[in-house]
Amino acid sequence: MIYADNAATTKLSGTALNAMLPYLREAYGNPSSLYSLGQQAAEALAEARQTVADCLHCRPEEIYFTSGGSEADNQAILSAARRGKARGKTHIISTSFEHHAVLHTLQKLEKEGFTVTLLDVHETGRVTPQQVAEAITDDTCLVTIMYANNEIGTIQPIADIGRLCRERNVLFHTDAVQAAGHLEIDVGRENIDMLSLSGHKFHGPKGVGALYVRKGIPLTPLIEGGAQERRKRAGTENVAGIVGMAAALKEACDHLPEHTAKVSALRDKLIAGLDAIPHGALNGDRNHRLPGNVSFCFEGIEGESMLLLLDDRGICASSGSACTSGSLDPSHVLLAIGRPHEVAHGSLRLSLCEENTEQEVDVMLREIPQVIDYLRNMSPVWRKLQKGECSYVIQ
Amino acid sequence: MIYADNAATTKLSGTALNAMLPYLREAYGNPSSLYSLGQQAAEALAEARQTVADCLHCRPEEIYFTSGGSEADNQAILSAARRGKARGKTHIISTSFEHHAVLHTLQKLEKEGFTVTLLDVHETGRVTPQQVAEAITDDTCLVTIMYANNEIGTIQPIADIGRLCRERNVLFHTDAVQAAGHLEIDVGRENIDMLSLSGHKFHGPKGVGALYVRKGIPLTPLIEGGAQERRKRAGTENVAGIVGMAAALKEACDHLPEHTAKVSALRDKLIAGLDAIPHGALNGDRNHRLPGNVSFCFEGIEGESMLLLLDDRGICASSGSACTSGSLDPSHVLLAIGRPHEVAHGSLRLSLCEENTEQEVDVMLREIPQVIDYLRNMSPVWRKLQKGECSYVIQ
Amino acid sequence: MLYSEKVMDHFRHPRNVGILEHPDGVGEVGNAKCGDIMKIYLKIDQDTVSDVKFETFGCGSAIASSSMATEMIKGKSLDEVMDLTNKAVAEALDGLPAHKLHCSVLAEEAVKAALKDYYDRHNIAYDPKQFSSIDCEGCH
Ligand SMILES: Cc1ncc(COP(=O)(O)O)c(C=O)c1O
Ligand SMILES: Cc1ncc(COP(=O)(O)O)c(C=O)c1O
Ligand code: FES
Ligand code: FES
Repeated sequence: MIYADNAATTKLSGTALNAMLPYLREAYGNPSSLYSLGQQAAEALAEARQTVADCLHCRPEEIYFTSGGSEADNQAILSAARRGKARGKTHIISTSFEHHAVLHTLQKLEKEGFTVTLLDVHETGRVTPQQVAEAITDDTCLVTIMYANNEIGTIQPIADIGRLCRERNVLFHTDAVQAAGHLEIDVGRENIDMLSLSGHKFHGPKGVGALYVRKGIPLTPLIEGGAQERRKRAGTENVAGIVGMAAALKEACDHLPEHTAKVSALRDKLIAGLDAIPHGALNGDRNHRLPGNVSFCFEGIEGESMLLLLDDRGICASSGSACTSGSLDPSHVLLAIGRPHEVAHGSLRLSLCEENTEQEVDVMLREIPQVIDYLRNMSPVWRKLQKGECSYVIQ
Repeated sequence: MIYADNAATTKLSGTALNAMLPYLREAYGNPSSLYSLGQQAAEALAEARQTVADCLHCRPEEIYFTSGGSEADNQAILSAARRGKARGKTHIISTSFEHHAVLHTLQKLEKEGFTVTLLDVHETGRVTPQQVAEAITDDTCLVTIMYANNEIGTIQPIADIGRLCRERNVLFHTDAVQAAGHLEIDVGRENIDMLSLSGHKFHGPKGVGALYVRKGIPLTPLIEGGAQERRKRAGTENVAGIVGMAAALKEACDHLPEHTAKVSALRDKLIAGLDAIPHGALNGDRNHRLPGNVSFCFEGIEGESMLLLLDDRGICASSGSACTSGSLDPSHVLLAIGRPHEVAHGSLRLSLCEENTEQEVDVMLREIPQVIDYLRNMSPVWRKLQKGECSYVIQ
Repeated sequence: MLYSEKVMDHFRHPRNVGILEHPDGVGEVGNAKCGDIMKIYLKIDQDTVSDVKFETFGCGSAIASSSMATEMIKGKSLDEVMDLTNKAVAEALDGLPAHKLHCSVLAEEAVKAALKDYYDRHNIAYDPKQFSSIDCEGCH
């Protein structure tokens, strides 16, 4: 099996699993309990918090553990909105290709009377700091822009946006779910006020995430109850999950340059190979791109059938993002970068990690064109294009 | 070590851990992914949902997985409140000794204009169906009453309350975090509309829970984003955690009568032994009580020092609930059953499970009186009581 | 751990626990309602604390704070006792968790209440302002 869907989720690393096991076995205390077994769990949490903080270059008391990236996004945005409303500011700036955890939260706020500006991300899949500068008004309480896009892998100019927001005194949140563990992040240097991450995107466990909130910025609980997470996130802590996430993040950050070099070489080979397929095109900027992300649109075919055939050939890939696979709509991300509906349906995302090999890339480069050919051969759309009855969108 | 704090959290069962391990190792797919690895995870989720549904006697599509009991409580209550508000009903009935996940959510709703009636739970730690009947008005949109209390273990007349709410056409939610896996629950027969549970209270993993919502009752997401959990709870699913929770719940329900018999015998022996300590008293009703719960107040001493000394002697116990141990206030539960502040401070909760032994009970019955004596000997409050300078609250 | 080794040592092996039969000064602060009461007994010879005992109803850090405070004032002149601060008690214990700092406040107040009682009983003049901090308002 070739697993090329690391943007959907990753294999738990051995290091992370080993870090978790004691907390799934004998060290099962509740971190809020006074006795040694409980305090042992509390110490594990404290260590994990320090580890995550070290990776982001912040202080441990600025880290809140959540049940994943979605919860972190929801809480960050709602919290900033509450703070904004209290100050009479109800305008939020974001982009049109954010994850649904962000977009749906913004839609909820719109119903409550907030105004949301979604910046255009261009064909490149990138916003510019100027766009942000121009969109900020006296009414703006939050800018939330993802660090890197989950479907097309484009990296945003976060440090520039951060500087600008700080100058204009506007809160800046970034959904770094795809970036954490894959890109060098320094929340201080990049002037990030809030940042979301999710364990399972960097070989940590599923169902655990973290929210960084800069000291001094008030955070509103999304889940009310006990006094956990300094009263900002109630619920008995997922100790094993948190410990596993921290171990995975440390491992990823410790090997960042090495993994980046390896993975981006594989990515570039894959991109070069797929570029040879006619009437296909890479989605998003070629350079400002996650080390592992390869995203293409191929004319005349539909994504799901491509994925199923690739699965038959032992290749795990995706079309758009995993969490919208229940839906029939084409990816809002691909529409946002200007792909027409018919082309957006023919998308393929391959997302690599350091465990992928050059040999696997070779296999993919052999299988994928075959599958595309096969599907095009039975596609009425493709036939029309070939006959010149309509014209190619992608040359 | 004697672990007697199973109401705070439990040891993950071997069955549950073994069920989880494949999903922490090779079966790491995202349940939303189309390829086999993803579908394998999706099937595991479906099976877990069926298992949990079987244990509660409902349908799988009535189960929503969450990150724990707190999240389930928050979502159930907020969701019912939204529905109520849409119909112009803004009155909620609950009790004064609910878990903070419920009470704090109700406080939040009060700030939004809801009216909350907290029913008295009497010295017995129980509400009566009559109280509920009398409290319901035309404006009532929700009754939320816990199945069993986490500190004093008293069981509420859930089926009667359920019948009554159904007759009066009012939604009924119950926080069954302490009951699931420990008491026979049948949501249909008991006319329960919504029910919260949490994996780690019945030898499942921490950081995962479930919300039962009767078919036809609309549920509002607390966490927005992807299409997971039929669009009612976004975020990549904690597959391993969910599978582990389901396995643990099944194991608990399969052995319910047997465990109940064993654990309640241990409980009764412990209660009988502690009853012999002068100026101490059992908290809550003697009969309508969780099989494992032993909760006492002892005059003249303070709970935390008792716990630390018991820890030195290898006994893990608690005073009130685990998640408020960061706070100095006496337990709101003990105040609710009428214990004065000074007595509420001297509380001890021992919560047993089927792994505890009679020998352990004997050790506890030897050690606890010694610790109480020792602390009373250095307590100025105890001296005064002994000298007759003030009078005992507990005879 | 919730508490430092020092706190646990004083909690497990409290120094000077008990009562003095004929004390020269007794101070009691806190109230059982709040979950903490400390009582300090002083024996004073020639303006020096020649003996001290305590009783405490309270948490681990309350017992440790009382124990440490009695050690810190034993054999000290009354001027030195007057200089005892809750901060010094907490530091001598290698720190206390933030929400337990008030236990060290209670220890300082109990000592000072005992000293004040000694002055009152013996009609020794003092500046009442020195003892103005003895109240429970600011505790929680
Ligand atoms: C009665 C009750 N409700 C809710 C909860 C919250 O569950 P969790 O900590 O898993 O979120 C608990 C335990 O912590 C509980 O005992
Ligand atoms: C950019 C981005 N944000 C948020 C999320 C949500 O994270 P989770 O599924 O862990 O809640 C994901 C992935 O699913 C993502 O890729
Ligand atoms: S003793 Fe409780 S407030 Fe001072
Ligand atoms: S005496 Fe109660 S917290 Fe210290």
